[in-house]
Amino acid sequence: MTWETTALVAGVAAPFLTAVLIFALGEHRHAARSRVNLAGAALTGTAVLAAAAAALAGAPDAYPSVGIALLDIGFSLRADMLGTLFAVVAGVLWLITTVYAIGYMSHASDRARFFGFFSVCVGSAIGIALSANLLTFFIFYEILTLATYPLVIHSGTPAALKGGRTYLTYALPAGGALAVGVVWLNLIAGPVEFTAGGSLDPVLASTHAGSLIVIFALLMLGLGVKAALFPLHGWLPAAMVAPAPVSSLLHAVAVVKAGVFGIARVVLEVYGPLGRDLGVTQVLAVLAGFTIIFGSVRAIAQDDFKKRLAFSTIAQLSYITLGVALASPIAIAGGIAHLAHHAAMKITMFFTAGAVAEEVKAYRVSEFDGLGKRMPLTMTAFSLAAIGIVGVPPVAGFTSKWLLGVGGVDAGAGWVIAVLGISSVLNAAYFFPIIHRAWFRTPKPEWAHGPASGKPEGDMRMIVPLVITAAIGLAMGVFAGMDLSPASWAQAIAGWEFPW
Amino acid sequence: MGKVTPRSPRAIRIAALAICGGVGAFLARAVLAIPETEPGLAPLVAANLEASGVKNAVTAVLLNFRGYDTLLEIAVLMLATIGVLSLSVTQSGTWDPIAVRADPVLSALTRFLAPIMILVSGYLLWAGEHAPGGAFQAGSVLGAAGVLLALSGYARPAWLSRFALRAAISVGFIVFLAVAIGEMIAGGLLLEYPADLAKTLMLLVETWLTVSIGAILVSLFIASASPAEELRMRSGGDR
Amino acid sequence: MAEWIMRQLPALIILVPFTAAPLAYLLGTRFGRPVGFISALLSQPLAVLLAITVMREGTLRYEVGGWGGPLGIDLVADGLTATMVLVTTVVGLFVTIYALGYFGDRERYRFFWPLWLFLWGSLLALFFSGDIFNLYVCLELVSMSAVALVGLTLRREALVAAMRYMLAAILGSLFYLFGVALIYGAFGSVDMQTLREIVRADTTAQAALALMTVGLVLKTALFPLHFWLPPAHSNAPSPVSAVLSALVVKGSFYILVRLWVDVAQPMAFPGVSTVLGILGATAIIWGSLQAFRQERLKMLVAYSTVAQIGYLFLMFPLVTGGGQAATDAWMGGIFHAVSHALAKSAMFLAAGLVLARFGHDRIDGLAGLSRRAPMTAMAFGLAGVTMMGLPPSGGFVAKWLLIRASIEAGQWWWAVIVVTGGLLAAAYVFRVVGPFFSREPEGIDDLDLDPGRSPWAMEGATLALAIGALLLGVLGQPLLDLIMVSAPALVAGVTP
Amino acid sequence: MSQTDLYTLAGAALFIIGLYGLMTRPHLLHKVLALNISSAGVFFVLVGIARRVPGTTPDPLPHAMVLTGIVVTVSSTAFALALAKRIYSETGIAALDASDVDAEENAGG
Repeated sequence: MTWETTALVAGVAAPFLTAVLIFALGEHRHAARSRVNLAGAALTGTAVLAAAAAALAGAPDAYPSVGIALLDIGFSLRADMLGTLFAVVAGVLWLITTVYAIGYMSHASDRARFFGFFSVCVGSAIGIALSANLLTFFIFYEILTLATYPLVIHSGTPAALKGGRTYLTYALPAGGALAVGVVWLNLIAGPVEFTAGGSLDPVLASTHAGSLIVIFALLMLGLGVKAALFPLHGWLPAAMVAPAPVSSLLHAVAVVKAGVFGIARVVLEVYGPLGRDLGVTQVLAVLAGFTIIFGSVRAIAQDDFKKRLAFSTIAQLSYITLGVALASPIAIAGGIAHLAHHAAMKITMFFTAGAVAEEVKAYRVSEFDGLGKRMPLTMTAFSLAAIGIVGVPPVAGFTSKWLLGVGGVDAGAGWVIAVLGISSVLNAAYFFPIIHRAWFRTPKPEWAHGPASGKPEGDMRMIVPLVITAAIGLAMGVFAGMDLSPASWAQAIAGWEFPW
Repeated sequence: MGKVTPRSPRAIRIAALAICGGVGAFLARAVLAIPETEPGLAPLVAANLEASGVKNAVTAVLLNFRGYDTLLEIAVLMLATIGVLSLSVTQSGTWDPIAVRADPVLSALTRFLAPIMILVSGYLLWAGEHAPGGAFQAGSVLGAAGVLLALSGYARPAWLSRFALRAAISVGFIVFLAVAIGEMIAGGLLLEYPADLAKTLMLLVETWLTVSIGAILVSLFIASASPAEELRMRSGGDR
Repeated sequence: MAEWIMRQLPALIILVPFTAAPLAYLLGTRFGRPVGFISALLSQPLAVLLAITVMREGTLRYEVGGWGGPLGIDLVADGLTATMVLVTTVVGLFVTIYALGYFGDRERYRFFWPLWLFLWGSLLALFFSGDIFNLYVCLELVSMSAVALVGLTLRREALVAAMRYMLAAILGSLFYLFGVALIYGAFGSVDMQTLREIVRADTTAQAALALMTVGLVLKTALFPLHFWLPPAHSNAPSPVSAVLSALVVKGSFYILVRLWVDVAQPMAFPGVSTVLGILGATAIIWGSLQAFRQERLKMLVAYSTVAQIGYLFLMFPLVTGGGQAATDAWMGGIFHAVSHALAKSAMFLAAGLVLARFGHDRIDGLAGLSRRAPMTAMAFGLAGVTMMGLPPSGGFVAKWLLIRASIEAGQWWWAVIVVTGGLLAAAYVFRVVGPFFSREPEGIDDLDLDPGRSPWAMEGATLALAIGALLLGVLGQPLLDLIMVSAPALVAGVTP
Repeated sequence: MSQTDLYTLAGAALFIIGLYGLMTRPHLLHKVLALNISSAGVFFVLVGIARRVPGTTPDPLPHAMVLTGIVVTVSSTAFALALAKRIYSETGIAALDASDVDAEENAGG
């Protein structure tokens, strides 16, 4: 094995091995578990960065890959540009989230179970990112589906169990649809390897047009649930019963982006130009546009902080789908860049939700009056992330929205500009009131003088991570023009891999 | 508690009749279509009888050509015995006499008959080589002698320990296996009798099988024997 | 020595448990356990060796008595046999380890070891048998040892369940034997190798196949002849339940496959395979719904077996057309049998641990199991993944192949059944697994109620089986290759 | 009608009689005996087949099968009877289903 393939395997295997060790350690060895978890996350982060370097060094036709035989298709991993971008986002944010989670969960029960399944989820997300074909992708995708369940219902309350049921009611049938779609597609087109510019033979568009449209619908049904595409989004707000680290990393990054990432793979690297010719990507784009408006409108009405964030996520995920579906290199770049940008900003916000809930037991937006006095660092980070999502420069969200808008015009879909404009106004409408309450409303008396003297504003294991992620979000916007920024990376992907 | 209904409700009986009628017609058609020209394996058996080591064709099939079936069949018998023992109240099969009224006539008759039955058993065993007979017939007679002894109130002899009983039940199968494995070690295949030793080895196996079959039949009888309860059960239950 | 082992391999594999069985009986309670354990250990390398040899050299033929068919009886090992032997041996080992702890050296369970070893040997003999009459004897051995094991606890429900099972099993065997008699009458042989070449579709032969099929379907508990299975499998001691669901029903299914796809294929009725498929589909839906409705864990798992057996029968309508669809259906069906064996045994063993720990198996009383018995909960959950057919489990590969076969054969409705069955399985699995994570009711002590009753070896064996079923999905290709070694012409890509 | 036909038809009839008894008789003893009758039917068929070619010596193979079958049947009958008996001593009912026990013994008779 070369260092490239070693990094590839290690990036996927390390989280799973971490999970095995965590389960083996049992419930009561907290210190050892934390050490194992941090070491595993650090190893994973290093491995995915190395894999990204390998992808950058390789050409589109010479990406490092490794696999074993399975079902005529192969269970295989590959380090390519698109995949490693997502893998790096998940891997690096996992390390930060681990620190946060150790703090957040320090008084909780069933921690072995929590951290174990958490590691499995991250491993699956990275596996999804680095899958070389649809079979491998599907395997990791379904592991992710299942491993998320124990985390959603972690608290064990009836409400949590109900949320878990809702989640499964959406996710499992979606998996079934995806399975049929993948089997069928492999049958028509032979083993489907993800390939820049699409892997389907253009001839199929005339010979199997009907089948390919149905297959596309099945695949979107399967992927759309995790991507929270309207009308498949209903599980996400219900899943907010999960502990904050789950909402942060999984329901803002790993799980939901596994869905949109899958859509990107299918649209760009399986169907390619066929998607446009068959007319399916246009439908997808409209659906994504509608989801953006729909999610934003629903978010305004939410008083529950995490629910408001969840509806915001629903809307933001569809930016990525929209970009991918527009089939213009610029829009694609915008969508893919948003995958990274939204990750950093939304994880900051969910970290905030957890920190606030733990520190001052505030769960509703209406309880946030004057919170900025009590938790200044936290609310600064939150505010930064919020204006980023709204699309105010120089925070990262602006860059992606800009690319999306230009891309929309480029693709001849002027309505995208309108969607983006309306959405930005709506984003402002649901985030600015929070910022306003936190900084400009009169705080509760006990908050007026800041944190208790000599004490930090909360558990520093939670505050530091959210400051870091906010800073990352800012940096990704400010340095968007630099070579290795997500925006440049996404433009490289779009220009290099999708010349059509 | 009432007695068990002698027959199922009319609806079930009509349904059963319909099913049986259908199956019956089907079976009749099938058996009448059996061709009357297919000689089966008879010629092949006849051609190989010489090499089998015995002169009776059925014995040759049972012990040599399809000796493997017989090996498994002994396993069935032993298995059933273990199963019955596991269900018996004492679970031991200790061969304790069944509590029946001592009867001097029965006792005297038994004393006269038992040795003769054992002798007959030995004859049947020997005769199986060239005429109908063999371990199963011999074992059955031996078993009948044992049942007779038990019914007449004869206790298990002291030298017959519980281990010895288990040994008697399993010795046939174990010797059969040992011979089969011995043949493999000697360079043959499973149950491949060397031509010169075939007759001797088969007689050895049959002898121990006779002992086991006898012991098994007695055990099967005694393990579940409890005459009073049996009568009640036969009448349909009246508890 | 090595050469001798290779030459005697099929006989040796059967003889290990068959020698251990009378010894375990003869030597009594104290020695039954070590005899069983040693037998289980000895079997492992032999089964692996068989798989490797068959993979490398194709079909093995062993002429018992040196006569060879049709006069004598042959033991035959092709890819299918080697696969079934391997899964029997592996499941057998873990069940044995579990049973060592489960039964302990309690006097009342002393008959477990000889009965179990007889069952083990009989199953192996059945998979090796190349003779349809010999198969009848094997079937009877399997049934009788299985029934005796069901009644082992002497509880009322168990005894009645055993009786029901016994009657069904004997009737099934008689139907089968009637068919064997007709086949001998028509073709003058009971040797499969000979029959394969001379069978043809005529009245007697088709009647024979019909009779054998009815008997075997009854023994396999295919809907609507499954009535005996749920009580028998749920009332048996848990290690026995595991073996019954994992292996015993597969024994009669194996013979069905041998007949329908291999030996008696030319005399099959057109259309009957579709009936088998429809019954299988009904079993999947009906069994899953019944499973969902159960109050007791072991009943739920038993009905799950009724449902999962249905998948096996989807194979029949899909192989009849030959071609790639037949290959996929064959691999999918057999692979499903294997992964179900591992997962279902893990489920029953987990249920046994629950029973041992809590003294009951009411589903509504399982709250908080993941905290009180994490390994047990994990094993059940992972086994559930295979039941649902989700990746990376073996069940996923099986369903993948069945779905692919359906689309290839242009019979997409079976694919719909497969997917629906997976979702229904998810419904009953999560009905159990969900409460594992819920808060336990007040007043129950936090950890380990009675740690003594479920030592790590039992939990380890359970978890090992579940993990095995899970990993089959990703590492299953060698097994798929093995299943295809010397596969019947119909499914080996030869156009019929 | 040949001798073979007579035997095999009688065998089929016995098989059916046993099957009917198994289905309609709730008493366990009856059920076990019904299965015995059915197995006797199968043995009849085998014996008939042994002589199916007129004018030749009987085929020994079906005879051997019958002998094996008899031993198997004896074994399973012994076991089934022991099971039935144990059920009776545990439950007081010699039937599978408690609903098969009722006071009105002559109902439907």
